[in-house]
Amino acid sequence: MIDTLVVPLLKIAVLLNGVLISVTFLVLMERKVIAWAQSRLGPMRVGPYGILQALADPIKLILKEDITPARADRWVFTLAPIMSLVPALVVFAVLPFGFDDFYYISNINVGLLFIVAVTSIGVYGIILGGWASNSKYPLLSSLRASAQLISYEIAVTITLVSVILTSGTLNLVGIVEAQRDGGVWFGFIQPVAFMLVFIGGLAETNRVPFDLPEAETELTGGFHTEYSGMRFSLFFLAEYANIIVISAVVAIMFLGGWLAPFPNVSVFDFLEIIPGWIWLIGKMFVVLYVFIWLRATLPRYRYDQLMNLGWKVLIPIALANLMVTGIVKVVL
Amino acid sequence: MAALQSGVPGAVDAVSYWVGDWTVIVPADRLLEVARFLRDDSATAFDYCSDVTATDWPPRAQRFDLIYCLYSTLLRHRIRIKVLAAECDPVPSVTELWPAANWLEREVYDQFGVNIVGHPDLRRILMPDDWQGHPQRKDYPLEGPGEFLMENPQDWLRLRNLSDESEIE
Amino acid sequence: MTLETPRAATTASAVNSDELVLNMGPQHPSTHGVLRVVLRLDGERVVHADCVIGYIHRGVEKLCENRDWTQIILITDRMDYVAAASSNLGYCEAVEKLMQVEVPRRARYIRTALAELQRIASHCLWLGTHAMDIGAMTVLLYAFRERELVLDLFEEFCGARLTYNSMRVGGVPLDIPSGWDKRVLAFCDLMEPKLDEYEQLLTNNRIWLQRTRDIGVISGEEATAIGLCGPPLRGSGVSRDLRKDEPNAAYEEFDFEIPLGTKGDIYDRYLIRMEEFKQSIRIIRQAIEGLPEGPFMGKVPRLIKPPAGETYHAVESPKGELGYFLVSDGRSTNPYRFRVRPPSFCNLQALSRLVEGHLVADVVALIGTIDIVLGEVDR
Amino acid sequence: MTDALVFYPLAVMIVGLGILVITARSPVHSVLFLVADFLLIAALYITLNAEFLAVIQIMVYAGGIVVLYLFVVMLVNLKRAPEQHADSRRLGVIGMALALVVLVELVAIAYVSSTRNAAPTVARAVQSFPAGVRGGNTEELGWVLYTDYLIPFELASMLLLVAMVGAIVLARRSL
Repeated sequence: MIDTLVVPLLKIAVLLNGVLISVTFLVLMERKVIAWAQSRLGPMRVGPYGILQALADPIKLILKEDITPARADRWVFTLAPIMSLVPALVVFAVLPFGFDDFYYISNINVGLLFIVAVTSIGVYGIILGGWASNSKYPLLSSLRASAQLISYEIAVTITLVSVILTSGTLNLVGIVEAQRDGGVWFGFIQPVAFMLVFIGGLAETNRVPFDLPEAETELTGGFHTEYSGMRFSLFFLAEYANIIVISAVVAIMFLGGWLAPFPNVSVFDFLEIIPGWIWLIGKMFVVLYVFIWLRATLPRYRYDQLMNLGWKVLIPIALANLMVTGIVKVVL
Repeated sequence: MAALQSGVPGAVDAVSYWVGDWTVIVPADRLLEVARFLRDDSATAFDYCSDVTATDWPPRAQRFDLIYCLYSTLLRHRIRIKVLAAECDPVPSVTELWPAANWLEREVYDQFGVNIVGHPDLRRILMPDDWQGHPQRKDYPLEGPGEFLMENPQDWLRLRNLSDESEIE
Repeated sequence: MTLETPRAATTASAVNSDELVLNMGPQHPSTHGVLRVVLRLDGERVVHADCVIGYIHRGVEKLCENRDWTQIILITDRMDYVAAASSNLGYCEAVEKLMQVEVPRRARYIRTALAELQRIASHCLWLGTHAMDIGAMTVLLYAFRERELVLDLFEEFCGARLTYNSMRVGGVPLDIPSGWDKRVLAFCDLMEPKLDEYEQLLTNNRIWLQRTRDIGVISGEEATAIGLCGPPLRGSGVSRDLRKDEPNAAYEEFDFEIPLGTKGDIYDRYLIRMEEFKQSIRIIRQAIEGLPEGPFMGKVPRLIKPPAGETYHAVESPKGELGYFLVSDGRSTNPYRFRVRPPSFCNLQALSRLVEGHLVADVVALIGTIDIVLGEVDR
Repeated sequence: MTDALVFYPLAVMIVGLGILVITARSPVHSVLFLVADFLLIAALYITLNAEFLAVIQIMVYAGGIVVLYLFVVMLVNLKRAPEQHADSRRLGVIGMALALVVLVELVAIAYVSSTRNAAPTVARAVQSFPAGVRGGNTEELGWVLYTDYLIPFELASMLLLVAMVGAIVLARRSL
C-alpha cells in the first residue's frame, strides 16, 4: 500500500511543487540573464538582487482580475489553459533523475514516445485558447502556433527515432544506460540529431527565434492576448514547464543525463562524488541558459520562413540522419 | 527656366520670383496640362511632388490658393505652381501624375474643403470622417466649433445613422 | 508564386472562405504610436492595406497661425518629437529666408552639429525599434544607451532632453557651454565602436537578412513618384539629400558622402541609415573641430515681422525632406499661413504600396523601415 | 476482478463521450469530446498492456488527426446556421442501413475469430512477452509487423503515400 500509493503520491507532490517553483525562478533567471546581456540590471526591487521577484510575480498574477471576453466561448476559454498546462506537467511523471527507483515516478517502456505523445496534446490548449477568445489576433496566432508545433514535432520525432536506433530502447533510463555502457554521450555520436532536437525544441516551446505565436510586435501577444489573471498564468506556467521538459529531454538524451562528464576516463572519476541528479539539473541549466541567450541575441523568423525551415530543411536532414544511422547500425 | 515653360503651354497667368523661389500662377482648367508638361519635358523634369497645400484668403472671391511644390531629382531645381480657386470651383487632381499627391490632396480637402475632382480616394485624412467644417479656413475658430456632449450611447449611434450595435464592425 | 487558374481559385474560395479584415492599431505595440492600419488578409498575406491617421492631430498648423513667429519654434519641437532640433532648424531657416537675414558662421556650425547629433539620436531610436519589431530585443537597449548620451549633450546645450527649442531666428540662443565641444568629440569617439556592435548583431545575421532582403522593394522611379524622401528614397538608389542638393546651415563647407542603395528593400534602407550614422559623426567632427569664432546670433529685430511674401524651405531631417511653406502678410506678428511638409506623412503614404503581397510580419518590418513619428504625421 | 473494475467505467465513459460527440451543438465541442474519447481509448489499451499502442493512439489520433479536424472546424465559418438537409429522412434511412451492415460485419468477425482462432501470431506475440519486461511489446510488435505482416504494412504505407500526393495535387492545382 505504502509503496504503490503513498510514495508515488509524495513524489508527485514534491515534483509538482519543484516544477512550479523552478518555473518562477526560471522566469527570474531569464529576466536577469537577458538584462545582463543588454547591460542593465533586471529586477532589483523585490528582495536582495530581485530574488523575491520570483514570488511577487505569481502573487500579482493570482490577485489580478480574471476577465472573460463577452463573446468568448466560456467553457472552452476556461478549459484551454488547463489543457495546455496539464500535459506539460504530466510529462514529468516519466522523467527520470537517476538509475535508482527513487529518482523517478514511473519508468515506462515507451517513455520517450510518451513524452512526444503527451506534449502533442498541449497544442489543444493553444488552438482552443486562440479560438475561444473570439478575437482576430489570438486566432491568427493560434493557427500559427498549431501549424508550427505540428511541423516541428514531425522533425523532432523523426530525429528521436535515430537516437532510439542508437540506444536500442525507448526507455529513458535505458537511454542513459546505453550512454554509460557506450562510454560516450549521444550528443557526440549524434551531433546532427542533437542540433535538430535543440532547434525543434526551441520551435516547440515558441522560443526566439521561433516565437511567432506570441510575437508581441506583430500579434500584440499571441493566443493569450485576451487572457488575464490566473488563466493567463496557467499558460505562462505551461510554457515554461515545457521549456524545462525540453531541456531535460535534451540533457537526458544527448548530454548523458545524470552521468558525470567523461564516464569513460578514469582520471575524471572524482566527478562522480557529486550526485547524479545535480549533474542532470546542471546540464538542464546549461541548456536553459542557451535558450535565454538566444532570446537576447536573435531576431525573429517570419512565418513562411519558419515553415520552410521546418519542412524543407529540418525534416529532410532528420530523414537523412535516420538513414545514415540505420546504415551504420547495419554495417557495424 | 521659367521663360521656357511659359513659352510652351501658354497658359501661365503670372510668374514671380522672390527670395530664390519661382512661382507660376495657372488657371485651374489648365493645371493638368501645365503639370504634365513640367513633369515630362526634359528641360524641366519635375518628377517629384514635394508638397500640395493651400492658403485661404477669405475676402477674395477665389478664396483659395492651391500650391504645388515641385522638385526635379535630375536637375535639382524647384518650382511652385499656384492655382486660384473659389469655394466650389473644381480643381483637377494631380494624383495620376504624381501618386505622392494622393494624401496631400486629401489633406487639402480635409483642412480647406477645396473641391478636388478626379481624386481616386477623396476622404478626410487627419480629421474624423464625420467631422463638420474645415479647420484650416480662416473663418474656422481656433478653439474649434464647440463640442456637444453625448452621454447616451444612442446619441452616438444616431449621429452615425446606425440603428443598433450590430452594424458596428 | 504561380498564377492561379480560375478553377483553382474557385476551389480555394470554397475552403478559404472570406478575407479577414484585421485592424492593426491604433493600440498596437509596433505601430509606433497611434497609427492604425486596416489590413485585408488572405490567410497571412496582405491583400490591401489602408492607413488611418489623425489620432493625435493637434492642429499644429492652425495653432501656429495664431502664435507669433518666435513662439512657433516651441511648437515645431512637438511635431517630430524625436528629432526636435531638425524641426527647429528647418523653421528658423525658412523664416530667415523670408526675412533675408544673414546667420553668423559660428551659429551655422553649431546648428549643423546639433542637427547631426539629432540625426544620430533619431536613427538610434529607429534602429532600436526597427530591430525590436523584427524580434531582436537587445539592439533596442544598446541603441537607447547611446541615444541617452546624445540627449545628455542636448541637455547640456539647451537644458531640455526632448523638446529643445534650441534655435532662434537668426542664430542660436546661447553659445556652447565650456567643454561641450570636447564632450561631443568624446561622444563621437565612443559612438564609432558602438556602431560595430550593432552591426555585429544584425548586418550579417542570417535571420535578419532573411527578414529584410527583398522585402518591400520599390524602384527608384516609383519611389520618386510616390513621394518617398530621405533614407527610403536613397535606399532605392535616388541620389537626393537636401544637405548636398540645397545646402543649408553649413553643410556646403563639410566633406561627407551620401550612401545610396541599389535594390530598395528593407536591408538597403537599413544599411543606408547605418552609414548615415558614420557620416553624421564625420560631419560633427568637422563642425566642432572647425568651429569658427564670432557671434552666435545675427542681427535680428526684437519683434520678428517678415515682409509680405511666401516661401518654401526644406531641410533634410532624419526622416527626409522636412519643408516649411510660410506666408507672411507683412502686417501682423503671426504667419498668415504656416504649412509643414512632414516627411513621415509622405513616406507613410507608400506603406500600402510596400506591404501588398507581403505577410503580416512584414507589415511590422515595413512600418519600422519607413521610420515614422506619428507626432509629425498627424501634427 | 480489478480488470472489470477498470474496464466497465472506462467503457461507459467512452460510449457516453461518443454520444456527446454527435449530439454536441458546437462542432468545436464535438471535437473536444472526441479527443477525450481517444484518450480514454488509450487508457483502455494500457489496461491491455499495449503501452505502445496506447501512446501511438494519443500521438497519431489525439495529437495529430484531431488537430486537423479542429483546424477545419475552426476555419469553416461557424456563424452560419447549420443548413437544413433537404431530405433528412432519406439520409437517416441510408445511415441506419449502413450502421446495420457494419454491425453484421462486426458480429461475423467476432464469430469467425472465436471459432477459427485467427491471428495466432499476434496472440503469440502478446503472450510471449509478459508485461513489465524491458523492451515490452514494442519490440515484438515491430518484429511481427516487419515479418509476418510486411506486405499489408507496405501496402498501407503505399496507400498513404498516394493519398498524400493526391492531397497535394488537389490543394495546389496550379503547380
